[in-house]
Amino acid sequence: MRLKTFPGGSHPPDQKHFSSSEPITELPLAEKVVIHLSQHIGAPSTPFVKVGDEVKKGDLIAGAAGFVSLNQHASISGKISKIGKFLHPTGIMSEAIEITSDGKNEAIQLTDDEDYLTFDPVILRERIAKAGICGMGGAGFPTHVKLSPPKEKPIDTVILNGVECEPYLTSDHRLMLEKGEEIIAGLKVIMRTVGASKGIVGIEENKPDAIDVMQKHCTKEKDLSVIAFRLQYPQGAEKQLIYAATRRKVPAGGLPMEVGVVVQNVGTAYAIYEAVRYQKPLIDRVISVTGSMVKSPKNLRAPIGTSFADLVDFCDGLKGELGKAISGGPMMGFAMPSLEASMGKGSSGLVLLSPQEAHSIEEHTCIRCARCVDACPMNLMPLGIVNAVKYDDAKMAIRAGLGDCIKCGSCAFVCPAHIRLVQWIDTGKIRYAAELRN
Amino acid sequence: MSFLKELTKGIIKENPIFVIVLGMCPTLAVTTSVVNALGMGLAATFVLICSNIMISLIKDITPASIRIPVYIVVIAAFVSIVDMIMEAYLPGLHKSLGLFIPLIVVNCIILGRAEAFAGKNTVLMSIADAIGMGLGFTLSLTIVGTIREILGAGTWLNIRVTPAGYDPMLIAILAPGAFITLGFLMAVMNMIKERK
Amino acid sequence: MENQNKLIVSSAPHIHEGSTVKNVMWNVVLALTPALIFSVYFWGIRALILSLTGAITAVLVEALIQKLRKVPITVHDGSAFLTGLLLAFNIHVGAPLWLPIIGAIVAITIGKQVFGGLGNNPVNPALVGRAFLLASWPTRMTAGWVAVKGYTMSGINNFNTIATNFEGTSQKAYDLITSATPLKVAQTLRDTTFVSEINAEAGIDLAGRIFSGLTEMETLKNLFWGNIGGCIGEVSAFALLLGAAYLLYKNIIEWRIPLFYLGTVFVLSFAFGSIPGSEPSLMLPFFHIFSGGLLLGAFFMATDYTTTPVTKNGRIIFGIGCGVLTIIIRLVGGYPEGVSYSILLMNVFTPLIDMITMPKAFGKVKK
Amino acid sequence: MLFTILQTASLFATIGIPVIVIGSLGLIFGLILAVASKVFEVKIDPRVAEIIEILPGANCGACGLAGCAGYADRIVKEGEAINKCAPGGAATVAIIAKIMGMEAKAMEQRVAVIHCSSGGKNNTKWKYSYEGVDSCKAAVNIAGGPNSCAWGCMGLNDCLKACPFDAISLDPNGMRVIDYDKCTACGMCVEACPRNLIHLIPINRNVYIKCSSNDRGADARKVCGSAKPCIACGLCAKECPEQCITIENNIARIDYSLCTNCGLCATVCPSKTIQDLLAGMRKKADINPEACIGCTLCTKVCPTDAIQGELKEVHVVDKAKCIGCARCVEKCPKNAIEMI
Amino acid sequence: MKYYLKLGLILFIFSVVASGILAFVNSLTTPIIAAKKAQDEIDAREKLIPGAVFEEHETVDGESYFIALDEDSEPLGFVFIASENGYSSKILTMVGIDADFNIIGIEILDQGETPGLGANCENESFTAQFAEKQALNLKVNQDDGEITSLAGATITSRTIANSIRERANSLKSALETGGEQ
Amino acid sequence: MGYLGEIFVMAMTAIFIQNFVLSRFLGLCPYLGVSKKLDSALGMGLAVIFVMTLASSFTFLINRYLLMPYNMEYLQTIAFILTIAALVQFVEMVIQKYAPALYSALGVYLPLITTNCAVLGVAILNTSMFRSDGITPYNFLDSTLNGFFSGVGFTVVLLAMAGIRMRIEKAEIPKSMQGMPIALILAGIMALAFYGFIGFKI
Repeated sequence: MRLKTFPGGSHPPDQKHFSSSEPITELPLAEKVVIHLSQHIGAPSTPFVKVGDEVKKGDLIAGAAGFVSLNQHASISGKISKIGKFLHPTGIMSEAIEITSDGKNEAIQLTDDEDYLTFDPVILRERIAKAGICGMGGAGFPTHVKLSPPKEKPIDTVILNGVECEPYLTSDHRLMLEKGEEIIAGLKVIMRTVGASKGIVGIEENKPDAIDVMQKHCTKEKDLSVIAFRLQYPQGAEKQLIYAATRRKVPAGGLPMEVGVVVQNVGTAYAIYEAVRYQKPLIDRVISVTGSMVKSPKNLRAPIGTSFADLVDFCDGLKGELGKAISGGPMMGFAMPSLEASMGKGSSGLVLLSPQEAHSIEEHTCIRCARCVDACPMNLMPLGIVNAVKYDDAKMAIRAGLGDCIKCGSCAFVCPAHIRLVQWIDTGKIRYAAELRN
Repeated sequence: MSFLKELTKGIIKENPIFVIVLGMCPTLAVTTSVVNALGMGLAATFVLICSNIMISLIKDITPASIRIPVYIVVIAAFVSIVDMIMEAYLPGLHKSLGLFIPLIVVNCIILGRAEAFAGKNTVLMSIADAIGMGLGFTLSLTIVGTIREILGAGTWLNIRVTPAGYDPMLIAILAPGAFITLGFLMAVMNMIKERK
Repeated sequence: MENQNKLIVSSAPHIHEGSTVKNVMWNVVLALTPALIFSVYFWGIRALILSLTGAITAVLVEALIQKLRKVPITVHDGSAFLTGLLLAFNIHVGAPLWLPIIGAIVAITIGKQVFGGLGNNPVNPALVGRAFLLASWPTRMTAGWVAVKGYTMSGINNFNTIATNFEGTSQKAYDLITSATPLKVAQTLRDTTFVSEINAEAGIDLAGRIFSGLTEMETLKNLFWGNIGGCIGEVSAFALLLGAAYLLYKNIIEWRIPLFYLGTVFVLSFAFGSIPGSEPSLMLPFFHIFSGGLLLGAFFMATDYTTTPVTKNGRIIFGIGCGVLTIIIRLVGGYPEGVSYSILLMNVFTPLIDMITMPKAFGKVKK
Repeated sequence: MLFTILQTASLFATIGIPVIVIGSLGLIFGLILAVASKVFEVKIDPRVAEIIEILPGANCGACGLAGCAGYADRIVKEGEAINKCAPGGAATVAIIAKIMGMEAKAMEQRVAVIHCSSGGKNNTKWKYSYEGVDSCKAAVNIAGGPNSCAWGCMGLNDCLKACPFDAISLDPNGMRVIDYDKCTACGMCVEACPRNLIHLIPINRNVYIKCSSNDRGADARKVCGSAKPCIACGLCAKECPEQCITIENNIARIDYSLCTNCGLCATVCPSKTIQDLLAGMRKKADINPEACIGCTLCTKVCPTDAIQGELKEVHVVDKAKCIGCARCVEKCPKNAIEMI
Repeated sequence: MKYYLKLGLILFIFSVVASGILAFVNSLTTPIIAAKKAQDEIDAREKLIPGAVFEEHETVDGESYFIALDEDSEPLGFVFIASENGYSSKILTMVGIDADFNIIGIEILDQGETPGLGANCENESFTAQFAEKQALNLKVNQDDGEITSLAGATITSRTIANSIRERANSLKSALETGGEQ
Repeated sequence: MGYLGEIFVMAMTAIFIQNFVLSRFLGLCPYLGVSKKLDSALGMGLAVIFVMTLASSFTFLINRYLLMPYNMEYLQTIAFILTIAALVQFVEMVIQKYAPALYSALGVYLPLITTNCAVLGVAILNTSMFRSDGITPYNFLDSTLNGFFSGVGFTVVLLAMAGIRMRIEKAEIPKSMQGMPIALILAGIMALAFYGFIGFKI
C-alpha cells in the first residue's frame, strides 16, 4: 500500500545522517544565557526581575503579557546581568534578559503527581500555561492557547507531529527514540485537555526506528495509533499533516480546530508531560547541531538561552570557514548574521553550512515553467504572487494567494530560475499586512 | 499660426499615422501596393479637404447636440461622391480599395480633424490643416505600401525592382505582414524620436 | 566596507535542488538529439546542416540583438539554440539553406526579443518562425520533399496491390502514394475531387483502399521508425518518444499537456478520422498520432514553459484545445497538418486560460 | 408644358426620392435624438459635459479609454491624466486644465534628499554578506537588513529604480546622487525607501541632516560606515539662530518653515553630519563704511561674531568668519551691508 | 417643442442637401460606369477572338453566351463567362473557344483572391497556358490535368479550370440538344 | 445542410476564418486602443456585439425596403452611418436612464462604437453576402446573425489581445517597441496564428 501524503510539495535531500545516530547529550553548564522576551507568537513577556537579582533555575523571570503570551523562566541559576537588546535567533535585535551563571545550577523544588492523568482539564491547562510552553516545532504558538478551543469547536483528534520533514534536523527523531513513553503520556494529557477521543502520531517513513518505538508504546491503547507517511516536504506543516493523516481540509485562513483537530509537536508533548506531572517549567529543549561544517554533530539537551557559539564549542567547533549558520532547518529556518544569538524555545536545530553550500545562484528571469505551482502544497501560484509584489500590486498578490502561503520554501527550492520566491512573498506579506487583514 | 505652419505640421510633427495613431484600418488594409496606398491617401485627402471646408463654414450654425450627426452626414456625402467618381473613372482602383472607400466615413482622422480643427478655425486654416494632414496620411500610407510591395511582390508601382532571383516574401502583403511592418516602422519612428 | 568573512545571510530556503534554466534548456536539446540522429541517418548530412544553420543563426541573432539592446548576453542558456533547432526541425530536408536562416531570424526577433527575451514571449518563437515561413514561401515549404531512401513518402510500400484493377488511375494513385506525406495523402483522399475525377464508385473504392493502406500495420511501422517523408525533426516517432521519455523522467516537462493533447487527438481521430469507403479502425488514432509533427509538437512545443498555462487545470484545457484544433485543421482545414497552428492559437489564448483557471488555495471553498 | 412636367418628373425621380428618403431619415433621427436627449436626460457633473464639449469627439480610443465621454468621465471622477487625447493636442489639455482648476498653483518647489551618509561600496559597515533579492524593501526583512546600522541606507537602490525621471544616479562609490534639475518632488523615492531615509525639502534650503539613526551617539558611531552619524549632541540646536533645530529620539531635525538657510549648523556640527550644499559658496557680508553709523545692531545678530566694531565706529566684517547668513543685512537700519 | 423642431430640421436640411447632391452626382456617374463595364466586356471579347462580330444568345437554362462570327458571318467560336466561388471570392472568367471547344484564350474579369497567391491568376503567365487546351476536360495538374496550378493557390486554379470545364460541357450539351431559342 | 448548419458555417467564418480584426482589418482602432485591460476589453466586446447585431438588422431593413426599391444603393454609406450614429446615441441614452448598472458596464463604450468601422463595415458587407450556396443573398435573420457573430469574432480576439498585453505589460520590452509597436506586432502574430483556419471546407 502506498503511504499517505498530501498533494504538491517537493523532495529535498534529507541529510539526517549527520546526527540521526547521536543520542541526546546534556550540555555542560553555560556561563551565560540570554532569555528572549519574544520566543513565541503574541505579546512579548513582561520582565519581573531587574539587573542584579539572584535567580534559581526554574524561577519565573518574565510573565505573560496577556492571554496570547508566555511565561519565561530562568534556565540556570545566577545573577541577572543585563536587560536589553540581544541578537535573536531570527537574526534581528530584540529585548532579552541575560543571566550570568553562579556555577551552582541550583533549581527550584519540583513535585511529582503520579495521578496527573486524572486531573481536571482546567488544571492541566493551567499547569501548561504556567510552565511557559509554546509550540516547539518552530512557529512558537503558545500551547495553552492552542489547547483552549472554544466550546462550539469540539476536538476529536490530536495529532502528534513527529514528521520532522526539515532536512538535517534530528531532535524530534532522537526524542521519540529515547523518550517515547513520556511523549505518549504527553499525548494523553493533550487529549484529556481538549477532550479528544483519538490520538495519532505521524512519522515520515525515513525514521523506521522511531515508528517502531512509538508503535510499541501505542499497542496497548486502542484510541492511539501511529501513521507512517510517504517522504514529502512539507509533511510537517499543520494543514498538510492533518490532510495526510485524516483527509480533512482545514479551510483557508482557518485553524485546525475548525476540522476538530489539534496538532502538537512531539517535543511539545514531552514538555507538557513534564509540566503537568512535575510542574517543571520549559527551561531546556533538545536541539540538533548539524551540518557539514560542525566537527561532531550532536543532539543536545540545552538550557533555553544558551548561545549558539557555546553549542558549537561543545560539538568540538567548526571544521573550517563557516558560510552560513541557520537556526532551524534549511527550508524554513533563519540564517543568522553571527553565532552570538541564543537559542529559544522554538530552536529545533542549528545547521552549519560551508560557504560553497551557502552561496546561491543569481536570479534568472522567470521562464514561467510553473514548477513552483506544481510544488506548492497550498495550491497557490507563487510566480503570480511574486510578480504582483515586484510591481507593487497588492490586490493581485492577494488574489494569487499571498495570505495563504505558509512559506514552506518548496517553490524556491525547485525554481530553475533561482528566483527568491519566498523572500518576495515575505516582503509582500509585510508590505501588505494591512490589506491582508481585510 | 501661419498657413504654412498648419500645412506642414501634419506631415511630420503631427503625422496622423505615426504620431497620432489614427485611421489604422485603411493603413493596414489597403497598403498591399503603392498604387492602392496612393489612391486611398488621395481619396481621404480629398474628403478631408472638402469636409474641413464645409465644416468650418457651417460650424456656427450647428447646435452642439447634433453636431456629430451633422458632421457625419457631411463627411458621408463627400465620401459617397468620391466613391462614385472613382467607380466611374478609376474602376480598377475602386475595386481593389473596395469596402475601405465607404469606410473613409468612419476614419478617425476625418472626423477627428473636423472636430478638433475645422470646427474651431477659419476656412483658410482648415484647408491648410486638411492638406497637411491628408498629405501626411498619404505619405505614411505610401511608405508602408512601398515596403510591403517591394518585400511582398518584388515590385514598386508595379515595376519590378528586385533582382530576378528574389523570391517574394508573400507575408508582407498579407494581413500579418501589414501589422508587423507598421509595428516596426513605428518602432523606428520612436527610435528616431528618442535620439532627438 | 569589506563584507568578506561575514556569514552569508539570505532568505529561506537555504538549499536548492540544483536545476537551472540553462540545464533545463540544454536537456531539451539533448532530448531532441535522437530525432536529429535519425534524420541524419535517413537523409544524410544535409539534415544536420539545416538544423545547425537554424540553431546557430538563432544564437547569433539573439546575441546581436542583446548587444544592440545593451542587455546581458544570455545565449549560453540554450533557449535560442533550442528555438533555432525546433524551427529547423519543422522544415523539410529539401528546403534551401536560407529558409532556416530567415526563419530563425524571425523567430528570435519577432517571436522573442521584441517582447524582452526569454520568459516574456507570448507565443512559441519557433512556431512564429515556421508560420512566417509558411505564409511567405508556401511553395518552398510544401514542395520538394524527399522520402527516405527505399521507401515512399507516405509510408505505403505495397502500392502495387492497392492500385491494381483501376484502369488509368493506378498511375495517379502511385503518384499520390510516392510523392505526398501521409497526412497530405489523407487530405487528398478526403477531397471529393480526387474521387469524382474517376467514376464515382470506383473512385470511392480506390480512395478507401489507399486510406486503408495508410492505416495498416506495415505503414504504421514505417511511420513509427520514420521510413517516410517529412520534416527533419518529426520524421521518427520512435526517436521523439525516446526524447520525450527522457524529459518526463527528468521532470522537465509535465505530463498533463502531452497526455491530454494526444488523448484528444486519439479520441477525435477515432471518431471522425476515417473517410467514406473505409472502415473506422483502431489503427486510425495511431496513424494520426505517429504522422506529421504531432509528437514533436505535443512533447517539445506545446510544453514550452513560457507560452503555455501555468495552472494545472489550464494545462489540461490547453492540451485538449490543441488536440481539437489539430484534428479540425487536419480533417477540414486547408493545411494537411495542423499541429503548429493549433499550438500557436492556444498560445494566444494562454493568458486567458491562466486567468480563468487560477487555482484555489488549499482548503479554500467556493464562495 | 408637357415637357416641363416630364422634366420635373424625371428630376423628381433622380433627385426627389433620395432627398425625401434620406431627408426624412435625417428628420426622424434628429427629432428622436432631440426628444430622447430630453426624455432620457441624466444629470451629470457639469464639468464632464464641459470636457466632452471640448474633446474632439472622434471617439478614436487613442486615450485607451472608451470614447471621449468615457475619458471625460474618468478625468473628473478618477483624476485620470489630462494629456491623453492625441487628436486634441496641447490646446485641449490647456482647456481641460482650466475646467478642472488645475492651473499650476504657486507651490514651493521641493527636492528629495537622502538622510544618510552611508550606503556606498566603501562607506558602509555590513552585518553580514547578503544574498537575495536586489531590493531594499526585500532585504530589510532579512535579519534586520544587511548593514550594521538599523536606520541607514542599504544601498540596493530602490529609490533609484523608483525614480520616473532618472533624477537619481550613482557616483563611483555607489552612492546615490540626486539631480536637483531633474527632481520633480513626485515622492516616488520617498515611498520606495523602506527606511524612510528620503524626504522632500524646499529647493532653496540647502542644509539637511545626513543621518536618520535613532541610536544613541556611541552606538550610532560604532555602526556608521562613513563615521558621520548624528550623535545628538545638540550643538546645532543650540547654535541655530532661528531655533529651528530640535533633537528628538537621538536625532536632529530641521524645521524648514523657520530655517533661513544660513548654514551655521553645518559649521558647528562635530561629526559633520549636517550637509550644507552651499558651504563656501554663499556671498559674504560687506559693510559700506560710508553708510555705517556704528549702531552695533549687526554685531549683535551675527551668529559667528564675524563683525567687529565699537559703537559709533565703522564696523568691519571678518570674511573668514562670515558664513553668509545675511542676518545683518536685514538688521542694518541704514542698509549699509551688502552680500557680495 | 421649438427646440426639437430646430434640431430635427437642421439634420433634415443637411440630409436633404447631401442626398440631393449625391443623387445628382449619381445620375452623372451611373451611365459612365455602365458604359465602361459594357465596353470592358466588349474589349475582353475582342481580345479573345480578334476581329469577330459577336452575337448574344441564351441557352435554355437562361445562361447567355456569344457566338463569334467572322466577316462572312461564319461562326468562329463562342465566348462565355464562367463563374464559381473560389478560395475567398467569386471568380469570373471570360472564355473564348473555337467550334471544337478548344480554348482560344481566357480573361479573368473579376476575382478577390489572396494577394500574392490566388490573385496571381490574373497574370499572363497563368492565363496563357489555357490557350489551345480542350475545354471539355480541363483540369489542373493536381487532378491529373494539363493546367499547372498557381503556387500555393490550388483552390483558385482548380476553381477556374473546373468552372470553364463545366460551362463548356453545359454549353456543348445545350448546343447538341439544339436548345437554342 | 439545414439552417443550423448554415448558422454554424456563418459563425465559424465570422469568428475564425474571416475574423473582422485579423483578416478583414476592421475595428482596428478599438482593438489596439481598448485592449490594455481585460475588463475594459470585455465591456467593449460586449458592447460591440450588441451594436453590431442591432446595426445589422436596422441597416438591412433600410437597405431592403428603402434603398433597393428605388435603386439608391449609392446612398448606403450615408444612410447607414446616419442610422448607426442615431441608433447608438439613442441606445446609449436609454440604458443610461433605465439601466445605470448596464450603462456603467457597457454604455461607456457605446460612443466609441459609432465611429468603429467594424459596425459600418458589417452593415455594408451584409448587403453583398451570400449563403454558403453562393446564390442566396442574406435575409434579415442572416444579416442579424452575421452581425452578432462578427461581433463575437471581434470580442474573441480583443480578449486574447488584452490577456497577452496584460501579461507583457511588465516585460522588459525594448523602449522603442513599447506601446503601439508591440501591440501591432502582437496583432501580426495573432493574425499569423489565425492563418491556421485558412481554407476551411465546412
